[in-house]
Parts: sequence; structure tokens; C-alpha cells
Amino acid sequence: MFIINCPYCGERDQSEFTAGGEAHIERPKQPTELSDDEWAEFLFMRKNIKGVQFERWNHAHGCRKWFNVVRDTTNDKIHAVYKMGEKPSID
Amino acid sequence: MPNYRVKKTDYVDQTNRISFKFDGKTYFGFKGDTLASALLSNGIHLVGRSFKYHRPRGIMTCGSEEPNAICQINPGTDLTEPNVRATEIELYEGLEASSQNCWPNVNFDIGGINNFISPFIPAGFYYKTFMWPKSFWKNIYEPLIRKSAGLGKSPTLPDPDLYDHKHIHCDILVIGGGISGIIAAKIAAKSGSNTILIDDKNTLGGSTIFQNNENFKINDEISKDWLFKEIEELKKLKNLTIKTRTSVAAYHSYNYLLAKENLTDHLSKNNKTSNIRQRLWKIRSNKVIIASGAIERPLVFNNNDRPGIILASSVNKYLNFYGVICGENNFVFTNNDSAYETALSLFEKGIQIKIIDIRKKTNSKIVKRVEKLGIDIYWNSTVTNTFGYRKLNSIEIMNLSEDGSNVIGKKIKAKCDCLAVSGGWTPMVHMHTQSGGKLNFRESDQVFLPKELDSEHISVGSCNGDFELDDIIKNTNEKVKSLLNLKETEFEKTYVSCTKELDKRNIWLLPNKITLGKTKSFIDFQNDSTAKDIKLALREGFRSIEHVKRYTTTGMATDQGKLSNMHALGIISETAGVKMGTLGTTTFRPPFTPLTFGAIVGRNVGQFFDITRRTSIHEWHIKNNAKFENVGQWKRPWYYPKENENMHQAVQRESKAARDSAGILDASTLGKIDIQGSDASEFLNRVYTNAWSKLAIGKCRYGLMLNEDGMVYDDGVTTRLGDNHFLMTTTTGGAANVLSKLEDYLQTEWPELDVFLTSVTDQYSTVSICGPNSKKILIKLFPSVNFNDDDFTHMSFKNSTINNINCRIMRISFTGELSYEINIEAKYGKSLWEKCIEAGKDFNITPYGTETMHLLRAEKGFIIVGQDTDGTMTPIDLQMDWIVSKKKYDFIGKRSLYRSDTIREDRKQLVGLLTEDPKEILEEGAQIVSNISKKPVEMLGHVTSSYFSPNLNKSIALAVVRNGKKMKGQKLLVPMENKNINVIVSDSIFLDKENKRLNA
Amino acid sequence: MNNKYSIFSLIKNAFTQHENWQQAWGNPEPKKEYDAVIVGGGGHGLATAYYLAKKHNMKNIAVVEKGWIGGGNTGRNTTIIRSNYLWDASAGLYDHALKIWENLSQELNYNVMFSQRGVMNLAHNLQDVRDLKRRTHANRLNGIDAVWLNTEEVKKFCPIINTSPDIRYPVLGGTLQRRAGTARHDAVAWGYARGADEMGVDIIQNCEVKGIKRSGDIIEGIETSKGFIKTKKVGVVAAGHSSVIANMAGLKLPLESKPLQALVSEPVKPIIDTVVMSNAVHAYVSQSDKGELVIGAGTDAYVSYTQRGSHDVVEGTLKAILELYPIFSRMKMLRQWGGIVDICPDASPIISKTSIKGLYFNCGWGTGGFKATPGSGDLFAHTIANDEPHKLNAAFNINRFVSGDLVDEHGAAAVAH
Amino acid sequence: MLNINFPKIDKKTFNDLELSLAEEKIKINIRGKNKDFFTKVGKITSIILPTEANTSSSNEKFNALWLSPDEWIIYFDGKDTNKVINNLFNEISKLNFGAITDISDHWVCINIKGRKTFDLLSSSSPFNFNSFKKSKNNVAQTVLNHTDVIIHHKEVDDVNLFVRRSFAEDLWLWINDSARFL
Repeated sequence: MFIINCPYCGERDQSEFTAGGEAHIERPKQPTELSDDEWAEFLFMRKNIKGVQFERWNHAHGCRKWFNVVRDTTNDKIHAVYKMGEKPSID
Repeated sequence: MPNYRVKKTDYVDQTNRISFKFDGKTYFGFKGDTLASALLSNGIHLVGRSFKYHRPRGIMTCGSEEPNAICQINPGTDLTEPNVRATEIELYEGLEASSQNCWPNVNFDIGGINNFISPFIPAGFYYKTFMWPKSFWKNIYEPLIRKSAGLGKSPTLPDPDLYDHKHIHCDILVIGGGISGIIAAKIAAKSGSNTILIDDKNTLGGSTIFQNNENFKINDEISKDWLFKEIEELKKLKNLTIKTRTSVAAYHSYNYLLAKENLTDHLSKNNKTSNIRQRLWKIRSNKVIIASGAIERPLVFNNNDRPGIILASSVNKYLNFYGVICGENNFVFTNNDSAYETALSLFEKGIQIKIIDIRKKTNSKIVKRVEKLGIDIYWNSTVTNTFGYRKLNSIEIMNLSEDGSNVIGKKIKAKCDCLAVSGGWTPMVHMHTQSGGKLNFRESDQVFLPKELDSEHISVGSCNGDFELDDIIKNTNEKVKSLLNLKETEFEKTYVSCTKELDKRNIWLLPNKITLGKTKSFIDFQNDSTAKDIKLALREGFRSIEHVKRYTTTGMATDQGKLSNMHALGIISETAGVKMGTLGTTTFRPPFTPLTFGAIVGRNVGQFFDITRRTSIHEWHIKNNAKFENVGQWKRPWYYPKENENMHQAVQRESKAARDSAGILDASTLGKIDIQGSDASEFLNRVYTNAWSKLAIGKCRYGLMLNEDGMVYDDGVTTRLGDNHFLMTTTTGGAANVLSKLEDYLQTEWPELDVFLTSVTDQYSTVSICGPNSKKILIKLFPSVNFNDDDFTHMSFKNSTINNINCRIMRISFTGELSYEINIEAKYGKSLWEKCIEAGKDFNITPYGTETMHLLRAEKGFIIVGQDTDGTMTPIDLQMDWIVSKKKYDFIGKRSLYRSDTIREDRKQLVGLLTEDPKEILEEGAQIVSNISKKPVEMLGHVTSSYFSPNLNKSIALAVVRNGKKMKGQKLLVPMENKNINVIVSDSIFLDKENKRLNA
Repeated sequence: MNNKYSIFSLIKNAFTQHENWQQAWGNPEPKKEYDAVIVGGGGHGLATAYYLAKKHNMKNIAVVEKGWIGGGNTGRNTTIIRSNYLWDASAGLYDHALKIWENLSQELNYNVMFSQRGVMNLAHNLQDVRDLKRRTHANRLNGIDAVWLNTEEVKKFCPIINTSPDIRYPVLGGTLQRRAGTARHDAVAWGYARGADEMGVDIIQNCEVKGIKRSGDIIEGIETSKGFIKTKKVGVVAAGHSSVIANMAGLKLPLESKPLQALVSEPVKPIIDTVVMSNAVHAYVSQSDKGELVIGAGTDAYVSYTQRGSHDVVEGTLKAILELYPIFSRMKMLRQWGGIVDICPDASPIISKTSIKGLYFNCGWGTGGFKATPGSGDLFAHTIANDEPHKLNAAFNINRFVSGDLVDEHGAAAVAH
Repeated sequence: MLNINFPKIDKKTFNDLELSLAEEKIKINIRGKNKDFFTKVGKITSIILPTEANTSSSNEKFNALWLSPDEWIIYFDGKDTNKVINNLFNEISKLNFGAITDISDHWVCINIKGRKTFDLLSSSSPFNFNSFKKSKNNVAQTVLNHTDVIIHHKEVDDVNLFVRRSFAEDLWLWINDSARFL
């Protein structure tokens, strides 16, 4: 069970959060302009990174805010958290 | 009955006699005994049979590493427990234990025959045989294997005990109450840290607390006396919590640890102080100090498994802690100094003791002392064989060759009923590795040691490879200081005088005259894997330690290889010529010691298995004999049987009443989301497939929500309460997911939208009244409201009050009948419901449940998301093209509707099905085909909903059928096990297609 | 076959203290070039190599494994084997595998202990019942044995299940596939390895793939920790690490790698004689030949390569176990572990060519790959050998995620394990 | 007239612990971001919404709990919801300064008092109460026995626990069961 530092509520137990998968996959502004391949890329294709990954979490049982987490998927260590629309403090 | 108890004992209360039963026979022990020490005090060594060869086995250790002495506790009762270590269970009045894995009994065990066929069943033999004839595997071989495998017996009665959980957060957690743990805890607590000290025994002090030996002094006191005082001081410290009888089971990342506290396992039935048997502590600690100690290694030689062969340190503990003598003719067989403490203790008690040391000679302080006392030492020697079937009676000793690879000289046979073996020490690095820590290998004494990288945790004491008293105290002090950034502690000047080991010699597999293949040199005692098994595995090409482990099952017994892993590694590295350090160890997986399922689950059993959600009208439903359906965590009335009605009869009655006069449904479970903000209607445009901007205030509209992949996700009616104010309803099961999905889009994709979402699911109770007489009932309830059809039209709502309580009346229909839904503050829900029933009396208002609701909507061809859809249906497939806006630029899932597969004309589509025989009711889930004879049978789709409609007096069904749109009127088959049912594809709306009844 | 295994060879070797057994498989260094290289020495990879050699006469091939063979999910799963899947494509795939299982011990001359003692799937709510019945009918029409059991029949088949109507989610019935069961996971990897080795396949352990060399859209070989290996065909069967290899080749896959946990109890005498799976009350359990209760937990929702999951998952699983089997409350968990499973959005696998010529992927098995091992290997071998999918794996191509023609097993099937 | 029905929650006392239903209360969910929003709330309730995470502010009538940067709960004793809510609604929701929602019945308020209060909560909440319990006016949104709760530490060892109505009875039974083991 991780401890996740919610950018709004502070450090909380993982069980208060839900995971939202890879971050920064922006929903196309004009889906109708996309080919089936491009749409599939957005819909299904994932980096699934082994290493430092940018992902989304939701403090579902707390403030209900979505935010971003930088986590190393090889050891689950969290390097940074940042709000939606912000840039990560590390890269 | 012989008595092997010495006069004076510190930790066993000889004034408090306790009776217990072992294998049906009554014995006596004392308070403070473990089952093991009590058995030994009665001269009982043989307590079990091994897993594979059913060899007689005795007590070998005094702790959690015990491989042999495992028993069934309280056999045949609801308190029974298999595979309990006799060395861990504390003795209590009335304790019953029996030996396992033997028949008819432990002294004479038929399975013992395996020992004689053992040449034919080496490691992995089962991979090589039992293949012919094929049928025998299932019917003969496997049942045989299964029967002989397994150790104890599973309980067969429900557990009367309770288990509890508790979360606890602290600054410092110290694992292990031995001398280093005590020092660490004292420093931490005194430095002001909120500290917890955990130890699995019932007393603190580890092995030092019974170290009664002139050669070990701290500040000029015998080590045990010094430690005793330390513990007394420790107990007085304020911000320190001490938990005994508590063992850390798992060490997860982020310093999250699980520890099981034993509350009643050491108490007799009528002395149980708590109705909780075990409590699982869920610990979050900023820092963790591991002081879990070390385990003594056995030695690997021929027949090293007989009852009476015991770890030297255990013999010492049985003597000095429990006051029990393990034998009359004792030999210590060692490769290091620590066993000499055992020799001294025995000697001082006047018990016969001799020493066999594989080392050539050493002159350490303690050895000199032993020699001075005239105790015989066989230097440079090894035990080559042991004798005695049920109990060791003699051993065979030979000299070692110069390089230790062979034995030389003549055999010496000696009388011996207790062989105290010591092959050195293995630090318990389990916790360190569980936490993700790596290991270093120390060649000098061949131990794996914690490699500390982060500052999350440290290891101190012998689990860190410090085996000498002075090192332990010095290094523990230093490490804890730097962990807590302290300048100095009270232990700076602690003065230690102790003997130091000067010479080491380790031989993983001791040599023998007999070829290895003919010896039984055990490595894993419980699983009966021997040195030759390891070599066989290597011979057959298994190289990695994990392969060898799995092939020979070494280290996979209930002790998880605490005694065997290092020897297996040692022999592999010797045989394969690979350095142990590079070979690496197998991974230590949680739990450290087996953990009861009950403790892991805690109190979420029975009624607390899962949350039960109730509507505010629940009580009324119960009073009126409702049968309930689980919908997610909700309890919803399923149907309300009268007298001896069965479900079918009840549902027929309910649905008829609803169509003929009036029915009433508790619809409170539907999800409700309050939507406000200047962009509210734009938001709805984006999440629903249809258009919302033009919906007038006061009007309601049905909406369909898709996933981005274009498949139907949820549906419901949304009402426009104001210009920028909507009330959305969702399916009961979908409520939570829909809200978080919508929040997700708002917060991540469309932050520019001014919209606020608030769940109000529990705020309102919803009473739904339908049927031709529903209006009359509503008029009675709300005399002031104009229910005139042209004033209060279908799909609109009005605010009103009943007895001055605000409520919202919506004219919407999921049944196709004229129908009204009343939303009221939940606290008035039950009262309102009762009023409606009252008002509806003259109209035979009939409460109906989910089953009838499903039937009524099916007659109208309304879908239920999740029943008529399965995550593969688009709105087009449902023939709901009308609800998909062609004008809107975008909405969730729109793009997916235009992929090459989703635009196919011949996808599965929702249709109606009528059976040729109107009495025949189709089975929901049944498949649909056009031709049953052509193999493979092509399945066109399946029945999603099916009922007998009392209102149409025939069976009706909804189904999804490939290309169903074009199949209307076509005959198809529904093949069942025993017959094929003829059906005709029909419109999915069976009743009142013109919607006359909505305005009846 | 030299060194054939049988009761006789066992007896024979007993007299020489088993000193004369030969290696089950060798330990070669990689050659400069192979006709095909399989990346990943798990059951699927070894089976693929075995069938390439056996059925497609490709002998100059290698399996490269970064650790030790069978050390990944093959050695970490709960060994459940069944073929009662809903959709035709899945049913075809998994039953193809099941048919091979039924003769595998004899074919490999290695006892994989395939034990057909049935798999039962329980229903706990009305939608479960609909879904399971739908599956049962589909299975029957697809020629897969499946029967619906009512609650009494469930109790009869597995008496220790708590079928009381008063529990939170009562058992409303279940489906039974009698041909289904379990097998000894290690034996599958070892048996295929031994068989492949015998036909000349190089099994190269401790050999990690570092890169994929391609010229344009054609494969040229792979960079490994043991040097460059030239080859025209690379079949990737790397389970949780599929995406890692794909990224080396500049591809993205519709996969997420998540921790899946399992645990065993201490061994006890036979108490449960079948495999019971429950979706709504999420738990599945069987008993190994050794006597351990083998219990499968669920996956976590986040990507992780740590081979560890969160404790909540284990707690939730055992909670479900005690709901269905209250008598196990005093049983003890002996060992728990995790694997990394690669999951597709539709919970179905990918056995497919890629946009790069000579590069093939077999992945996305999620939580249910073990059961498919022989079939997966056979079909993947066919796909690699012919550069064309077999009709049984045609539906499992990568392109389905573009067209939308998914094989949605979790949407529909009651259990996706 | 319509009678009121709350979930079956009756006063219970254990040693060092007192449990009771704390109704009737009016609870208002308040959403908003901009300056005017805050001033309007201030004007109507004469309370300053706490902007510091996990805290609350109170005056003689109202308690305002921080839920997120743009969400609060205001609760107070009373029956007549209309006045305050309507004011807020007309001044804020209607004019698009934020969102005002009556959630008086969405949440049920349970009061837990006594020395063992936080022991009880720790039986099944992963939340770290170590510093929380030291000072009053702290607020925590977390889970208790797998149920979402809002905990308002109003006085020392005296908390108001908010739980959604449909979960209330179930959680209440669990709380009572837990209290036995403290």
C-alpha cells in the first residue's frame, strides 16, 4: 500500500485513491478528423513504461480531485505529484 | 514416568502444573512451557512423520524455524488447527495435540514403507512416471499421491473465534526484542520518537536473557542480569509500546507492515480474556529497525534427522530457559564456538557432554575454558552416521581429511541420545528483503547480509551479521544513532567482556565413507530433500537456485526453508563451482511465518462481508414480506409474494395490477447527480449522445451515455430544473462510476467548463407510481397540483409540497404506463410511501419489485444497460439511432461509432423474439441459431431478457441477433439441451407501440 | 528418445543411485544466427519453439530468456485450465489448447500432471446467472462440455461451499466444465524445454534482449546481453514485458502490465477436489497435489513491474474465500507472491504479426495465459512459420483495436481468468 | 403530516465511548471558486470558508468543513432548510457564482465521544489520526470499514462522523460491533 501525497489533502493511504492510468494522453479536440489508426492510438495504445511513468490518480475517497503522479513502475517509488494542467516538478 | 526437568527454572513456574494431551495420552508440564519443552520434559522426542518418506521426526529447534515438530491442535473440535509448531504453542490447561501425517500412529506408521522404496522415488520422480496407462493418472496415481501428501487436516467446522484489525502509525518500529532490539527501542523512545517494539515470544530478551555464562559480561554483570535490568527500565518508558506474542508477518513497501498479535492461543478455553483470537496490526512506521536475530544452522551428514538431533542453541534454551534436559548422553557437534556455551551449560548442570568439532583446533577463551574443565573434544572430526529408529541412541564419528573432503581413520561408535548440532548462524534477512532490500555475501562465515540503500530501515544485531556480544552492542548503538541523528546515547560507554571466535571452518556437506547416493543427508527436513536430491537436480541441468528449489521442493515446506536454504545454496555452489555470492538466494516471500486467513480478513466476515445499502423505505419492504435482490451493494425489493405465492405468481399479479390499475415501486436506488453551472447544458451535450441545449426548463429527457469505444455505458432521465441546473439520474449499479467518469472529463479534458457535480443519490427517496389510476392517486396526494395532461405533460416535472414538505413530481415512465415519480427528502421517504399506499388503497395499488419492473419495461422494449447490453453494443446496434445526434460535433464515444467494424450493417442488433408456442418461456442467456444441423453451429446471438407477459398473455423476449434489423418475421431456433424452440424475430416493442397508455 | 522417462528407467537408475540421468536440457551459448528466435522462455515461448521444431521443421532456432525458464508467470500462476469461454474465437483458441493438454504428458514424455477434476464457476446475482447460462449454451453449441448446476448441485459437487441462502451474496448456481482442471506449472515449462532441446533448439538462459535491430520495416536480429543474434524472425512472448520489447522496436501495444497476486495455504489432507471460481465474490481456489490450497487474487489497477501487489487485494480475496468456505478461517497462508500480467482492453490475447516484417507478438494473456500454453505455442509457431495466422488465432490480431472488432471477454464472460 | 425516519441509530454507551445520532442537521454542499463567491457566502452565513486543507471554521450557528479547494459542507442544527439554502442558492447558484446543493438527507451525522474515539476509528481507517486528534477543527475525508466518511473533530475526543444515508445503518452496526473490542 503506497502513501500518495494528494496535492490537495496531503499524504494519504493508497486505499483512498483510484488509479487512472497513463497521463498526458489528451483527448483529441477533433476526433472526427482522425483516421481509425489515430483514434485507436488514443483509445488503446499505451506506453506501459517500465521505469518512471507519468500517470493519473483520483483521490476518490477524499477530495475527489484527479491529479498526476510520477512513479517508478520498477519499485513503485513516487517521485512527484502535481495538479492537472501543471507541469511536473521533475522530468 | 521419567522427568527431564532440572530443579530451578527462571521462566517456567514449577508450582503451576498443567495437564495436556498428546496423541490421546495425558502428560504434565508447567506454566511457561511450550508444547515442545513440555514433551521433552516427559522424554518424548518422536512427535511427527516427515512428508515424503514418513521418517520418525523429533523436536529439532525451539522456534519458528521448526521443520519437524508440527502438530494438529485440538483435533476434531471447531478450534482445531493443522500444522502448528510444538515449539511455538504455549502450554495451557487442556491443550490437546496429535502428531500428523502418520497412520495408524506416529510410532508405527504404514507410510514408513516409503523410506524403503526411497531409492526409487528421488527428487522429481513424479515428473518421470505415472504417465502410463494414461487413464491411471486421474483414477489411481493422483488420488494416491494426494492422499499421502498434505500434513494436518483442514478444519471442517466454522471458526468460533473472532479476528480484528487495527491501524497504527508510529515514528520507529523495532522488530525483535532481543538485546539489540531492546537497545534500539530504548534509544529511540528516549530520543522522543513514538516507538513500537514487537516480539513474537511472550517475554523479551531473546537468547541473551538466558545467557548464564561467566564468559559474557556487560558492565561487569553477567549478560542476562544486565539485560534483565534494561528490560525493567524499558517497560517504564512513556512513548514506547511493547507488543509481545506479536510477530511481523509482512514488510511491504512504504514501511507498511503487518503484525499478528496472539491474544488467546496461549489460554485455556475458560480463561480466554478476549473474544478476539488474533489481531492484525497494520503498521505505518516512518523508520523501521529490524532486530530479528539469526537462526542456527544444522549440519548435513548421513541420517542427520533422527529424533534427538537438536540445534545446539535449542538444547541450551531448553536447559536454561525451560529447565529441560534433552538427553543423558549428550554430544555437541559443531563448527563454531557458540555451541560451546551449550556444552558449558550442560556440564555445569552435571550432565554428560562431549564435543565433536570439525575444526582442527582453536584457542578461543571459551574453548580453553571447556578444555580446562576436562570436557572431551574430538577435533577435526565429523559424525558419519547415527542410529536409533524412533529415538537417537548412538552415533558414529570419524576424522576429517586435511582438506575436509573425506573421512579418514577408524570409526568411533559412541552412545548418544542427544546430538546438539551447530553449523554456524544465518542472519534473518527476511524482513530486509521483503521490504525490497538487497543482500551482500560475507565470505568469512558465508552469510548473506542486508545491503542498506535507503534510510527507510536498518538492521541491527545478529540479523545484521553481528554475532559477538561486544559488536552487537557497539554497532547497534552506532547504527541507531545515525538513523535518528543523535550525538550520543547512554550506551556509549557500555563495557563488554566476551569470548571471541578465532577460527572458522564450514563444510556444507560433510564427507562420508558411503557413496552419497546411499546416504540420507537431509537438507529440508520436512520435505525430505537430501543432498543427493540437490546433486541430481544439478546433474539434470537445473542450474538456477529457483529451479533446484522447485525441482527438489527444498525450502518449500511450512518452515519456508529457514533451515535449508543456505545448505542448498552451499551445495549448489560447491557442486557447480559458482560462488555463493553470485548464485544469490531465493526470494523470501511473505508471510514470515504462516498467517491465519482469519487474521488477514479480520471482522469483514458474515454480515460484514460487504456493505449493505438500504433505502429509507427498506423497513416497510421487510414488513411487507419483500424478497430482495442484490443490486451492487443495494438491497432492492425483488417481488412481494402473498401467502404462498411463488415468484412467478407474484410477478404475474404485480405486473397485471400495474397495467390494470396502479403499481408502486421504490426507485430510490437510482443514482442522482445535481449538475449546476453556466456550461451545464454544453456538458450534457458532450456526455450524452443526444442534444440538450434546447431542453426547456421543467422538462425531462432520456439520455444514453457511451464509453469512448462507442459502447453503451449508462442511461437515465435528466431533468432541467433551471437555466443552469439539471438533475441527472443514472442506473443503480452505475451511479458511482458515472460520477467519477464525469468528474474525470470535467477536471482533465474540459477544465474550461463551468460545471459543478454533486451526488444527491441519498438525498432523495423516489417513489414511482404507474398505471391507469396513478393520476387519480397523485391527485389525492397533491390536490393543489394540476395533473391535466396538457398542463402536466409526459416528460415534465413540477415542484410541490405534501404536508408542507417540498417534493418534486416527475412524469416519466419506465413501464409505458401513465407514471409519476415523486422525489422527497429521504427522511420523509417511508412516510410518503405509506401515504401513497394509503391513497392508492381504493385502486388496489400494488407494490412491485425489480422483477416486475423488468417485465413491464420489456413489454415496452426498453433496455436495461448491463442486461440487454454487455459492453459490445452501440446505440445503433440497439436500434436506437434516434437518440444519436447527427448534428452534434462530438460527444463521448462518437468517433468510435464510425470505425470499420462498428459501421458494419450485420452487427448483432437488438430485436424482439416471440416463441411459436406462446406459453413457452425462453431462458435468458439461451443462444439463437438459424440452422442447428450445420456444424460448427453458427450462433447468431442470444436471449437477453425473457418473461411471460400476463398483459399480452404470451411469452416475450428481447435478444441480440446478428443482422437482426433485417430479420423481422424470420423463423429462428433456440437450441436447448433437450429440445429446439422455434421463435420468430419481432419488433422489440410488444405493447402499445403508439404510446396511448402514457396518456390513458 | 534417449533417456526416456518411465517407471522402468526410474528403477534402473535406482541401482546406480540415479548417477546416470542426463541433462533435461542443455546450456548452450548463442550461435551467430538462427532461422528464428523466440524472446521469452516461459511456457508459451518454449511451446512455440517446440512446435516450430516439431511441426514446422525449424530446427535452427533459439529461445532467449533473461532469467531462468519458467520463472515468470508460468511459475507464478494458479494453474487453472479450462476452455469454457463465451465467444467462438476464444472458445476455439482455448479448447484447441485443452485438447493438447489431454495428451501432453505422453507427447512430452514428461508428467505435467494435468488433472481434469473440473472447474466450477459460481453465480451470485441474477446477471451472473444470465451471463453464465449464456456461456454454457454457447459452449455446448461449440462442442465444449459445460453444464449448468443449480445451488443443490453445486453443493453436491463441492460440499464445503457455503450455499446458505442467508449469506451476503448467496450462490444461485454455477457452471461446470468437467474436462477442465489444473496442471503442474513447472513441469509444463520443463517438459517443453526438454522436448525442444531434444530436437536441437537452443535454450539460452540469463540472456536479456537489449534491442531489436531492423532495417526499415524488416527484422535483422536482436541485441542481447550475450551479444548480437542475427535472425529474420523474432517471436516475442514476454508477457508482462511485452511493451518493453515492443518499445525497442518502436511499437506501442494496447497493453497495461499489472501486478497479479496469488497465495497458497499450508498443506493439508484432501479437502476440496475441484477448482471453484467466483467472480462476483472474487476468489478462486483449488488444492494442489501437495495439499496446499492454491488461491488466486485479483490484479491491482495500476501499472507495476515490481511483482508485488497491494495487501488490500490479498485481504479482499481471502475475505471472499471465508465467505464461501468459513471452515478455512483457521487455515494459514504459507506463501504469497505476485506476477506481472499484460492485459488487453478486451481481456483477450494478441497472437499476431506486426507492422514490422518478421516481428511477431504473442501477448495480452492477462490473468489467464497458463491454460492456453500448448495452444498458444502451437498457433504462434504456425503464425511465425507461415508468416500468416492460423484460422484459430486470426481473430486475435493487433488490428482489431483499430477496426473495433474486439473479442470482449470481460464485458461478457463471467470470469476473465 | 409526514413523519421523519432516520436510519436505525440509537444512543449507545460503552466505557470511554459514547455513540449517538446527531440529527436533525441541515447540511449544504457549497461549490465555488471566485472572490464574489466567498464574499456572498460570508455575507449570508457570516462565516469564512476555510481555505486550509482538512480544516473547518465555525461560528455560533454554522460549521464549515473544507472538502476540496472548491467544495465545502456547511452544517448546522435545525429543521427549516429553506431560508439559508434559498438565500445561498439565489445569490450563488442562480447567478453562476458556484453551486449550492441541499444534502441534509444525503449525509447522516453520527456523534462519537470519549477517550476511545480514535481507537475505534483506527480499527478500520488507514487515516493517520496522530496529529489529527491533537487539535480540534480538523476535518478528514477518508474510509471507515470501506465506507466513505467525513470526520469533523469538533471538540477533543468528540467527532461528528458523516456517512451517506444508505450506508449509515450498516456502518452503525459495524461501529457497535467494533466498540465491543476496545
